[in-house]
Amino acid sequence: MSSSESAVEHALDTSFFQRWLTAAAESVHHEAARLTELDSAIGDADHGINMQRGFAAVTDALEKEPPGSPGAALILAGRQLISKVGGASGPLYGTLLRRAGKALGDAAEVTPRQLADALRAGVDAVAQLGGAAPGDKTMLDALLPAVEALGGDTASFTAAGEAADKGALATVPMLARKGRASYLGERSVGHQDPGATSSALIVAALAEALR
Amino acid sequence: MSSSESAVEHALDTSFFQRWLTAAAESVHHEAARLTELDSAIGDADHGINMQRGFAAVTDALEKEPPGSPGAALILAGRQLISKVGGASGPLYGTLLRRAGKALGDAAEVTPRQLADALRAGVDAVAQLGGAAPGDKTMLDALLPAVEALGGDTASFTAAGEAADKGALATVPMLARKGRASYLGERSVGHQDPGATSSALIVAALAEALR
Amino acid sequence: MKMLINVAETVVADALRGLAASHPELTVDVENRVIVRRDAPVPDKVALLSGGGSGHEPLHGGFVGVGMLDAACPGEVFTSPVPDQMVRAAAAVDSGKGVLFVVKNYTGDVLNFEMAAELAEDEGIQVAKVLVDDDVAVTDSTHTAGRRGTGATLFVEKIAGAAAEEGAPLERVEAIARRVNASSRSFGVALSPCTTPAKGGPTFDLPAGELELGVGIHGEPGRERRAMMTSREIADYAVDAVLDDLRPDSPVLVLVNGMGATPQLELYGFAAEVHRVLGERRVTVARTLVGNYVTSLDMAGASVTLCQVDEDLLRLWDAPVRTAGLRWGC
Amino acid sequence: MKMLINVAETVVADALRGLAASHPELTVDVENRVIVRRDAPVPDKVALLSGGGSGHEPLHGGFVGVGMLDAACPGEVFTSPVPDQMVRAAAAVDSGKGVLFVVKNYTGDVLNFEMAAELAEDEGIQVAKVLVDDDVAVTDSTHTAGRRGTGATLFVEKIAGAAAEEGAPLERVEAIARRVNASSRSFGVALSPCTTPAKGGPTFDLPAGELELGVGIHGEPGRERRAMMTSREIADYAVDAVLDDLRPDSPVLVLVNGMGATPQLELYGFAAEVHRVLGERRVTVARTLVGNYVTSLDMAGASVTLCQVDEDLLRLWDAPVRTAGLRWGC
Ligand SMILES: Nc1ncnc2c1ncn2[C@@H]1O[C@H](COP(=O)(O)OP(=O)(O)O)[C@@H](O)[C@H]1O
Ligand SMILES: Nc1ncnc2c1ncn2[C@@H]1O[C@H](COP(=O)(O)OP(=O)(O)O)[C@@H](O)[C@H]1O
Ligand SMILES: [Mg+2]
Ligand SMILES: [Mg+2]
Ligand SMILES: [Mg+2]
Ligand SMILES: [Mg+2]
Repeated sequence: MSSSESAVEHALDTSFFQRWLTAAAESVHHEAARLTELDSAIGDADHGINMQRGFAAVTDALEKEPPGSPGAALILAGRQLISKVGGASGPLYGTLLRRAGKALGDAAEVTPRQLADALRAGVDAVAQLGGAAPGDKTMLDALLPAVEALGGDTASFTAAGEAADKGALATVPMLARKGRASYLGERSVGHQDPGATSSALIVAALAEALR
Repeated sequence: MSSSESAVEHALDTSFFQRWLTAAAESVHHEAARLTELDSAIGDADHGINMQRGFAAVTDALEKEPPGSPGAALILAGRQLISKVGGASGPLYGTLLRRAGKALGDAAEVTPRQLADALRAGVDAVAQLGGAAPGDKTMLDALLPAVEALGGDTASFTAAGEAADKGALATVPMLARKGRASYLGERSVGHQDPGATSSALIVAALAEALR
Repeated sequence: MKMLINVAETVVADALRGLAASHPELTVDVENRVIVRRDAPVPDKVALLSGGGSGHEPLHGGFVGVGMLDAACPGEVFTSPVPDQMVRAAAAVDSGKGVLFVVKNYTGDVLNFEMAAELAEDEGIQVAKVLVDDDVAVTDSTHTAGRRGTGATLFVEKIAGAAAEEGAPLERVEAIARRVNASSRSFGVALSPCTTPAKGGPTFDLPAGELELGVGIHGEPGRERRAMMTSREIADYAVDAVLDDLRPDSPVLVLVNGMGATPQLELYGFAAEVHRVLGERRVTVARTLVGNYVTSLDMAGASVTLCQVDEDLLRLWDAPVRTAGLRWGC
Repeated sequence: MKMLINVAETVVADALRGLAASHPELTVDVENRVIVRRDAPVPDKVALLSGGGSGHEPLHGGFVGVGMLDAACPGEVFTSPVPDQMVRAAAAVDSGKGVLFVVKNYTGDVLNFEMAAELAEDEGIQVAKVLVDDDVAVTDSTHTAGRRGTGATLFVEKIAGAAAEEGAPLERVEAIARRVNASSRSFGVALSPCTTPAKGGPTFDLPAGELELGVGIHGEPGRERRAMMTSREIADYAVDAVLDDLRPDSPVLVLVNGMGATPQLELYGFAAEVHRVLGERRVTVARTLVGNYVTSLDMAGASVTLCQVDEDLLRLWDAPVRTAGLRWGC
């Protein structure tokens, strides 16, 4: 998509949000084994299956009770994640989406800037709920660079995906200070954080949803 | 040892019995791992350790309370086996030796023929106690040929050892009908019986004790 | 294979020391390997005595206490105890009303308990014996050592123990024990072999993707090896094997027994399938017990035992019991 | 790795069906994953509610019953339950006197129980929470997720449950639960990793001849890997790790806990060594519990938990309890 096109597509409607969440669900489904493998190294080997279960419920719910607005879509998805995932990632991702959804209100269409601000609010809520700081080797290390990279146009979606990816990769040398991986102390170093990895998948799905 | 020598050595004294039991104990000790391995295939992987524990108690007791006669030596050994081995082999070998010891009475010396008869009585007691018949894949399949081969002179000790060995080997194709191996049904075929194997060791020790 | 032990030679003595330290209500003679109710001999009570190879815990030492066994004699791992132990234990628990020996049907146990019974009778103790032989995986014929004793041992010890606690005389306690055994059948499967401390490795090889049907509790392979089955299929197979031999026309006690290393999560899932089959076969369940009770060291797998009961046996099953391994009502 | 299951997806539901079939004294909502005392809500009684990932059985479902928990919410294997479960369970057990949530300190459990508490309070249920964090293998600092909750959970649930059964109000039940947690410390070792149904293989690699010191109960590796140690050495290490953090000046409750696949024979041998060290360190033991209580599927290994008690706590520990996994006095 060229940047001239993106100008007219700046309004993101409910179906964009449905495409985003569906793309995220597919991506999580395909990468589930890898996520579990990463969680097996420094966690309890369930992150892939947790995310897969949660996002399957999200796509199910989107079909069964199609949301009437972008905000409603995110709130619905967030509620599904809270109700179906369990673990640390369920409440955190659930809060991220619910909080972002609330920020969008009931507008029928939102701008990339509004989405960026909403996600920023969601990520802040994750930080507050989980008490993690950047560098603690959590999903925040992918989510924070992603919302930094989000701008006023949809072109920034690709940049956000790349930033999240880089952020996830950057967790490898980190010493975990939050979540299950923190129990390992020094032994957590050298492994990529599963939550940061799934965050990168979800952020990358933003750009896919533009197609 | 030549057969001319053996004629004068026909009288077997208490020290011969001590040497026999000590030689048997050494042999069992050296072959313990093999006996356990055989028992692992068709039993519960303890025959070697059982026999080792029992015969260690026998040599201990022979040292601590030196017996006054061949009969006393066998009774002492039999009692030790009953008190220390447990399992199927403890009462069976214990009965074999006690019964044979009783048959010898309190004579200070016995002839090879008397020993042969005593052991025959012991083996009969084993058959009665355990209810096994020849061909059931038990220690009897080594013990019976051994007592058959025992004759009026010490030269027959070697023959008895060979017969016991052959008998033990002949248990390989048998289908177990007594003891733990019988639980395996057809799967017991193709394995040598551990008790027949230890019997062969004990019988072979007779000839060693002549030296 | 790693084990939480000091050396193989002392595993039984070490466990007895731990039992003594953890259960002040037991008198444990570590040297002579005898576990006795602290209040033994209980005046005017028939005593129950059992024993067998170690490695099946909580059987039997974990079943010593009010309403069950008065004494247990642990042998070496998978090796029956020696007569000296049983004679010593019988003397410690006999109140003058006699002692019932509960013996699992293995040649070693049978022979050692028989010798012990003779010796104890020589000392003026009245002895009765019950042989437990519930494992339908083994053909019961005069051409074999007969069926093995496995899960039914728990039912025999609990129910006969309750009768003794109520004051029943030796003949009645013995008759009840025989009745429980005659009304019980078991079938077991192994998903992995066990590791004996002395051997230090698995007692048999079981390839990935296969299981042993009809295993005993001494690390011996089973009657048959098959490609891995689901919990549902195993329950069908095991329960049907039991019901082939026992056709209950009254409710049953169900023991869904873990072999040692099967997680409780799996065991309860298996219990669900066992209940499903029993329902399909129109067998009524009176009580269910799920857990590791008659184990085989670290073997993975499970067994099913059914025991047909009437009201009398059920009342005795429900009677209070207070042991390290089984406890209710007090 | 073979498992006694149907398919990985249904292990938790299958186990709940088995629990329901085996324990008529429980109400088990298989679909919504809630286990409740059949007589709940018990009039005028504070209710105790716990939950966590599955795979630790008998924790928590096996501890539902008289004198312990009123409800348990099992999550997927090693995954904390979702708030919906706790809200539903709280509504089922609240008599109006309030509900105490017993939460093991894992990020997932903490967050899900927090959300559940908010939702339950919205529905007019009074909720208090106690966080269990007894594992000394994890440094307790603001720069970590804090110490994990392991063996002390059993002590908290039993003792606070007894207080609730006696009629203590919510604040007192909560205060007692906090006191038990503050008085408890644990340390665990693994001789083998565990196998989760979803993964179907070991959660970490542990070479032959090595063990993990300071493991948790979710298949995560420990703080340190060492060459295999004897039972004696492990007891020294584990008890000293606990005593470094907890210096008891009154008697202790001791939990010698199996991780799931360690045979009871080994576990009692380990208990002997634990008692030996405690004796050498002049710590008085009030009670000992040995068994598989807070497990990690089929992991081989053990943990030691000490809980310092005064007369009041000891009386509550001894009070009757009637659950599938822990029972005495009734
Ligand atoms: N306190 C926290 N703040 C932010 N993210 C966290 C926190 N704790 C854990 N996470 C994230 O959650 C991921 C693990 O999720 P998951 O495996 O589904 O849950 P659990 O750890 O309960 O098994 C971690 O990789 C990490 O990114
Ligand atoms: N009924 C029997 N008669 C004769 N020998 C028997 C009988 N039962 C078992 N045995 C012998 O005992 C041997 C096993 O001894 P052992 O392993 O020490 O005892 P267990 O079988 O109790 O573990 C078998 O190999 C067999 O030779
Ligand atoms: Mg995880
Ligand atoms: Mg054997
Ligand atoms: Mg044996
Ligand atoms: Mg988890």
